[in-house]
Amino acid sequence: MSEIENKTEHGSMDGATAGTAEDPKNDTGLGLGVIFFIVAFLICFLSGWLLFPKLLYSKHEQPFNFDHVLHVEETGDCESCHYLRDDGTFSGIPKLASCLDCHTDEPMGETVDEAVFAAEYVAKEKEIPWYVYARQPDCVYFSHAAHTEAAGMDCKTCHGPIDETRTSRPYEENRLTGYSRDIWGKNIWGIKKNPWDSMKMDDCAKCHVQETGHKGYCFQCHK
Amino acid sequence: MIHDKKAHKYGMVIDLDKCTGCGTCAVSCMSENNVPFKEDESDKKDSITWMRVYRLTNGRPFPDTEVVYMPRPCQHCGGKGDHGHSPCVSVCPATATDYGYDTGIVSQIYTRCFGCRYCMAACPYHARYFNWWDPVWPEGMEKYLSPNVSPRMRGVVEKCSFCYHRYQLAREKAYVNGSGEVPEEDYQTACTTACPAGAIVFGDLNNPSHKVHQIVKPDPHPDPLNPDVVGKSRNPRVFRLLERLGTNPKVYYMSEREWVRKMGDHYLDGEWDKVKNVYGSASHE
Amino acid sequence: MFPFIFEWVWDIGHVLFFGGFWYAIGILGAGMTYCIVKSAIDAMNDTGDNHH
Amino acid sequence: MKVDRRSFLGLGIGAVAGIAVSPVGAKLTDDFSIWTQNWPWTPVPPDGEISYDRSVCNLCPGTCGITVRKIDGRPVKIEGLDTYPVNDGGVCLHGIAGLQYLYDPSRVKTPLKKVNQRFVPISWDEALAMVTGRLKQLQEDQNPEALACITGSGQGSVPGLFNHFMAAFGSPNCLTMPDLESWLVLTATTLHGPKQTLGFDIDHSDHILSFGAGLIDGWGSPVACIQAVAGRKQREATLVQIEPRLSNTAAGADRWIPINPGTEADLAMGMCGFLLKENLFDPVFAQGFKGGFMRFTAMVQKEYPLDKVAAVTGVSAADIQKTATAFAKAKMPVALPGKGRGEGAQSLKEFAAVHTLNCLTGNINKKGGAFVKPLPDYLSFPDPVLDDVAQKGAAAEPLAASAQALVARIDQSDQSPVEVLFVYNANPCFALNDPSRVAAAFEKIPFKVCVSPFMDETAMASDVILPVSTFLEQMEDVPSRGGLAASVVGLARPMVKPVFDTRSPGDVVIAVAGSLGGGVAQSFPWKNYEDCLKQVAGKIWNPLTRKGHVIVSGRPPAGSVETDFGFLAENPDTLKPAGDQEFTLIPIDNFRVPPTVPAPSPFAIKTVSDRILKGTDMFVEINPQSANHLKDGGFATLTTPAGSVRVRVHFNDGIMPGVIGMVKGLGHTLNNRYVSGKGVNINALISPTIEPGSGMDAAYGIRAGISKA
Amino acid sequence: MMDAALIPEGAKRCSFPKFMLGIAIVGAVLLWGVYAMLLCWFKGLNQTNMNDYYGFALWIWADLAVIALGGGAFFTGLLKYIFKVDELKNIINFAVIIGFICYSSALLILAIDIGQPLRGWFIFWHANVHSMLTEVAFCLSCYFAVLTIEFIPNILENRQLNKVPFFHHLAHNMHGTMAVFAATGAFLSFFHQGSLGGVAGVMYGRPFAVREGLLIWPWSFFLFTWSAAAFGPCFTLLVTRITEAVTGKKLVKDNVIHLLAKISGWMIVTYMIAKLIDTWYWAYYTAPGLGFELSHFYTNNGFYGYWILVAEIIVCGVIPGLLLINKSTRENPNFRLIAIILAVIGVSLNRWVMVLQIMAVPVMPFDTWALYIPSWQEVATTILPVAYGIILIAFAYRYLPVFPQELELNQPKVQES
Repeated sequence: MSEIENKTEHGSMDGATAGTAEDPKNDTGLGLGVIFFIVAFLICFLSGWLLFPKLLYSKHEQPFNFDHVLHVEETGDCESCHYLRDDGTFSGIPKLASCLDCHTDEPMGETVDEAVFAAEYVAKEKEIPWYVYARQPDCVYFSHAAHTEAAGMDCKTCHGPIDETRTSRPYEENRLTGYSRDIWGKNIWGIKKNPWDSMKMDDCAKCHVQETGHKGYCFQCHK
Repeated sequence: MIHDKKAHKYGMVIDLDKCTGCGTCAVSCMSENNVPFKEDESDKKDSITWMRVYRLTNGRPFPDTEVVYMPRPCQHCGGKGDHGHSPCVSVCPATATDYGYDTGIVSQIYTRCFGCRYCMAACPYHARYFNWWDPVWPEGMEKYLSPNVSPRMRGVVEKCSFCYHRYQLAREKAYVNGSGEVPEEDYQTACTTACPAGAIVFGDLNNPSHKVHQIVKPDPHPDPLNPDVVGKSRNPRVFRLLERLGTNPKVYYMSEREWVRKMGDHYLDGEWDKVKNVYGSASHE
Repeated sequence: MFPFIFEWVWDIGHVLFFGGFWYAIGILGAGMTYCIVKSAIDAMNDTGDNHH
Repeated sequence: MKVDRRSFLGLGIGAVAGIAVSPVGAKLTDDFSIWTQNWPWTPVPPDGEISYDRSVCNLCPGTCGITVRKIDGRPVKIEGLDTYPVNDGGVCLHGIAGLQYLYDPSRVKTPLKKVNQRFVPISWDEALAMVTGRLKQLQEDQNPEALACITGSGQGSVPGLFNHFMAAFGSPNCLTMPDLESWLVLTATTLHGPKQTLGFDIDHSDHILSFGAGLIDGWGSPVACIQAVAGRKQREATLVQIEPRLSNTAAGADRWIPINPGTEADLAMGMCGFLLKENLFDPVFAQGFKGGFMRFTAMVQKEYPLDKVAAVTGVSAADIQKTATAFAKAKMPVALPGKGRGEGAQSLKEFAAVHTLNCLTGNINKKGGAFVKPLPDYLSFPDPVLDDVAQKGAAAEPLAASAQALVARIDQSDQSPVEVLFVYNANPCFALNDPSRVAAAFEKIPFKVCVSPFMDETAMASDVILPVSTFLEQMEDVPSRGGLAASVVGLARPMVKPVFDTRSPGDVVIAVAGSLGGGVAQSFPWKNYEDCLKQVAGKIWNPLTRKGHVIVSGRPPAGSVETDFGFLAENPDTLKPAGDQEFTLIPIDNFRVPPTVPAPSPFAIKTVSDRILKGTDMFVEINPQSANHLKDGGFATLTTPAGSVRVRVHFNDGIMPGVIGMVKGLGHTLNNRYVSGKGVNINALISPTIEPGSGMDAAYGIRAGISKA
Repeated sequence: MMDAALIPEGAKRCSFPKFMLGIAIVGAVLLWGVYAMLLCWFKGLNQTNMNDYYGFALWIWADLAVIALGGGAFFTGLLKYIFKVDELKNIINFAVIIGFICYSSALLILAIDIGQPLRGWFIFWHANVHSMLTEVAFCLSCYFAVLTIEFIPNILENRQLNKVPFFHHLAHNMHGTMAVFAATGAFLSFFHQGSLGGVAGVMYGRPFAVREGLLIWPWSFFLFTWSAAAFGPCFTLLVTRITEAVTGKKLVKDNVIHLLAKISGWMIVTYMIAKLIDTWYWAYYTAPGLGFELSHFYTNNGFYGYWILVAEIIVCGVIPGLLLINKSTRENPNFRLIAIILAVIGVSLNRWVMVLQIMAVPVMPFDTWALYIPSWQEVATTILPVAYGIILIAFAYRYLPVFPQELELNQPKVQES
């Protein structure tokens, strides 16, 4: 066997037994390992639970605050603003025009938001760039008529008690997917307590199986 | 699977004697379904045309030559025995295409497809197209894109959907009207409504009141000569493409001319003369 | 692939296919775990030997 | 204590374990999957309220009613308009592709002027100032007739405004491109007197004898014709198609009679002779015959005996008899002139001869026959105010009878008689025969103004381009034309705000007139085009705006019809294709390729067969029997007296041996990469021949040679 | 030499620079392939000459071919560990390495061949169990895991690694349990080799491909498994032969070679009988039943003529089979070499037909034959695995005790000196 090989042989022998060479009974190495383990575990575990969601979503404030309670009091129900058109399609977030059915460029209330609305949008005839909490991606086709008319569901079942909100919460956008946080749901594990807590395909399927006995075919919800 | 009696079976019948080969169906389809276009579309093997118009000739020399045009959308095959195992659906590894048992329409989901192209290999009609390039519209032209059909990205397969979005819209209309049932005239594909010659008739093959049913008279029973074949037409002038394969297309063709009907499938020597008179005779009325 | 995936149905096809799949994965997993654990133990032992 | 390998091991394992029991894995997996399904560069069309708006398509003489589907006011789809009297819900691929023209890469986005062979953007004011400056110059030089104008079609208020302007300015040189309507007007004028045109009641006729009219290849009002042909089966009508090639019309016809190209007129004359000899004509209607009917009868029987005609046309005498007899015996026969689309180079003799067959059967102004109807007169322009300069000019002799003749005139003279040229809604530098000669003539004209939405061949040859809106961006009256039985006027309405800095052509003319001052300005007393239209179309304005269309002449027209045989009795010669080579090259009108303006849309080009266009190579059709050494799909050199090009060969059993067919309308050079540089412009291979009787170009085909390249 | 410490004890290897030079040359080819691969990933599949008629092309053929050729690994493993054919221990390591190369290549090519590579995992996640391709994907990746497991001990036997006690024991223990892995491998291979045949066989819209079968499995399913088992070993033998030629050493004893050749020979012969029956039944019953005559599937254009049928079945099927079952020809090095080369060509040809000819044959009566010439990007990415294979084999041979009989067969002559 050659010189070099000889050396390397010993060298690596040392290496091979380094961990235990000095004193197999002294387990400080192991102890330290355990401590390191616990520390690392806690750091990663906690950041995974607490830090990660913060990093994943970017917050956007709505153009101005919208008081649903007030408007529901004034108009009576959701449908007066979020209505089905005659052709069965859903109007979604109202256009400025339908706001102007009641509003003018004269602020109606004292609130700052009212002023912003009148000055920035009504006066300038600009559509309000609302962030839509419940926006689904382009590949999704959703028929409000099928649910509210045919299945007789109410808005709340999927959208929650929005009518009871006095302020517009910030819109949280997933930095990776660009989706609204409402789709996956507030709970980072996707655990839901209320039917409106998340709006993913599985949520649709779950209800469809219960109600129709079938998840539905691709084209039922995709385009 | 939803197997209720009320299930629709949407299909079409194309009168090849009326078809002028003008290509309006193809363009109407492209414009309706956000089909892209590129600088050179003359290589028809990578040109996306959900509705393609083939030119058929009888192969006879001058002056006995005859020509007929055959528009070919996705055939929305019911598969062997019409059980819904279409050649393409059964092979898709990622469930990106499925058979709607409620409509008989074969779907294609672009966001799910990862572009293995097995479905294209399996389709004998070349009705499936691959996006070899990312679609690009000249500056500003993307303004005419319709929101009812999502534009595709590079690397996925697309095909005719029988304008399913029109069915979705018709359904919504039906819901607010309270009827819930979609009337024949409310769900028509873009090619059907566009055809200036009125050569295309579209509707529910299961619904005796629909024109397509009355023309095709589909035979509910399997063809005694070939149990895989179901829904054979009892109209002697009506035929399907490659019917013998048992793919059970929902697109029927119609022609007075024998050579055209013979063009629809392969026949060994002498077989045609046996078969041609059998058209419709398999019916059990 | 898992019962909680959208496409999953409890039909004969899925049971057979994924039954076979998870069975194979199981064997491979178990086999490797066994080897690794046993080797680790063996390694401990003979390093121990070195010192007696 | 010593940090050793195990510590790091612990660190690693701890980290992994920590992440594993946190939601990171599950969530990121899901988000990653979503991320790979929504690429930011894939457009997401905005959703909104669906609405439908109605208008009229003005892309071709078809004038179909259309409905435009909009999403929150954004047009996304064009479809046929149900119950519109022309097309009743039908539509063609070019109409549907209309939205592509709206955003076409070759749109002219702002006024342009040519500065040493390159175009530079200028303001509207500057552009109009340039134009009026030039015109004022002509007036000062007392030379208003040096202004010429070429428009696409003669009908409607916008061409009307151009005519009105020319009249007021004092120039007789206002010409239109040769479309089917212009040939029909010429024919009607020749046979039945001025201010009339012809219509054909195809969808009621029980026997249609078509002399090459491509009823389903784009002839006349394409959709209306396709519908009429499609309805044929139900009403058991016969369609007999006479042409050298198995066109789609011939393929769909009950009978196809191949004929030597360019001999249709002789065949028609032969049939006339036969019908007269056999007394197979309508004596009652014949009472309206005057102006040399006897001379005509004698002439056709002498000059066009069946055997001679058979020899010339290649149609057997028996066939001619059979066809003529069937035609004469039919209840409601109609004979159709106009090869292919019926536009471009045709022949007055042929039109007249074919229409004479209609006259002989007497099925004129009757259901299912030919209609001799007055030109639509729903427009009433005020009489132009002429100062003496204008009067002098107006009295001058017109330079030419047709655009092609004008080109020849300029070409021959070393100093162009035309100093300023307006071109509106026409592309002579592409659509006329021998376009290189047209371009040369343009070079000689000192100042050319192109009023066009697109940077087409003619625009590129101009000095100033005034960009106008497309039919989807402006209001305009759209009168039906091209052989329809009924005369319908539709109203095109703006479906969308102009996409670029464009104006309505009517406004352009009015603006120019206004800034010229004097009599011209007085002749244009309107604020703007809309105001003008409201007044000149006053008769029908209310119903027009209410219903979107008006049927100005019902069917069939009343009153007796007189027929003058003077022109035919002289037996003008049939122009044979020029040259002496082995083959005859004829243009093929393909439905999917528009022949003139506008150029094909990307969608239209996409539908073109790979046996017409492959890459940038053009195919020509030839019968394998006469292809001798050529190979199917192989390259060849096609040579005519006008030029020579490299093409590929497509064997087609459906074309007469000895004939070469080439699709018309390809080979554009405008700046739209989806359309340009594809194939060859057949017009470049055909040199014009002016027909004496009509003063129009009648060179439909030309002799050609083809050899392996 | 500088890397002597890594070289198996007592084994003679070429000088390190010479070795690296060789690696560099092959490495260049590898990089070319990698460049093409990146082009396909970043610019998309428009880099290929595939089209809507030729959705499956050169790559899919390469996949099917390498997997068939890699079949030597599972079959040899099956014989060695299950049927206890002990001589094969002298070639099993190499068979495993070849298998490892083939399967890793197959997976790589599949990853290039899909339009949206980042969604590739949908095939597992959203699996459609009715698709043969799903079965392929699952079994393929599982069996690749098995091959890795089978390869590991051999790696751990590297002189230095083996000195680490844990690795030493791991190698030992894995050898001990190898039978279990081999059995699983055989099970998986049976299915994925088969489902590759199934991929074509289930396409009932393609009369050239479609086959009747047993339950959900078309006959082509079983034929593919069988042919992989039959021809795979020939590839193992071929590569061994090449390695011997390159290294100028005898590495495996003849009796082992002969044994494997014999087994392979009999497998081939039996397979060919089955294949002939299948072809005959398809040509005389299946296709005509759909209105097709055999002549419809073969043209006179150079690519898809009858010659391909003859070449696949007779020249590269029956002939090598007979050569290998016949003792005298089998044990004659030259005949044996001819036989295994023909066999390797034969199975590749079969996969070629089952991919490219299927795509080329017109199905609609008015359709035409499709022709396809791969782009350089496709060729480069297909050559990539070859380069990668050569490099891996080179390293394995240099640093691992791949051939147990090497030292014994290449003893320095003692009587001299």
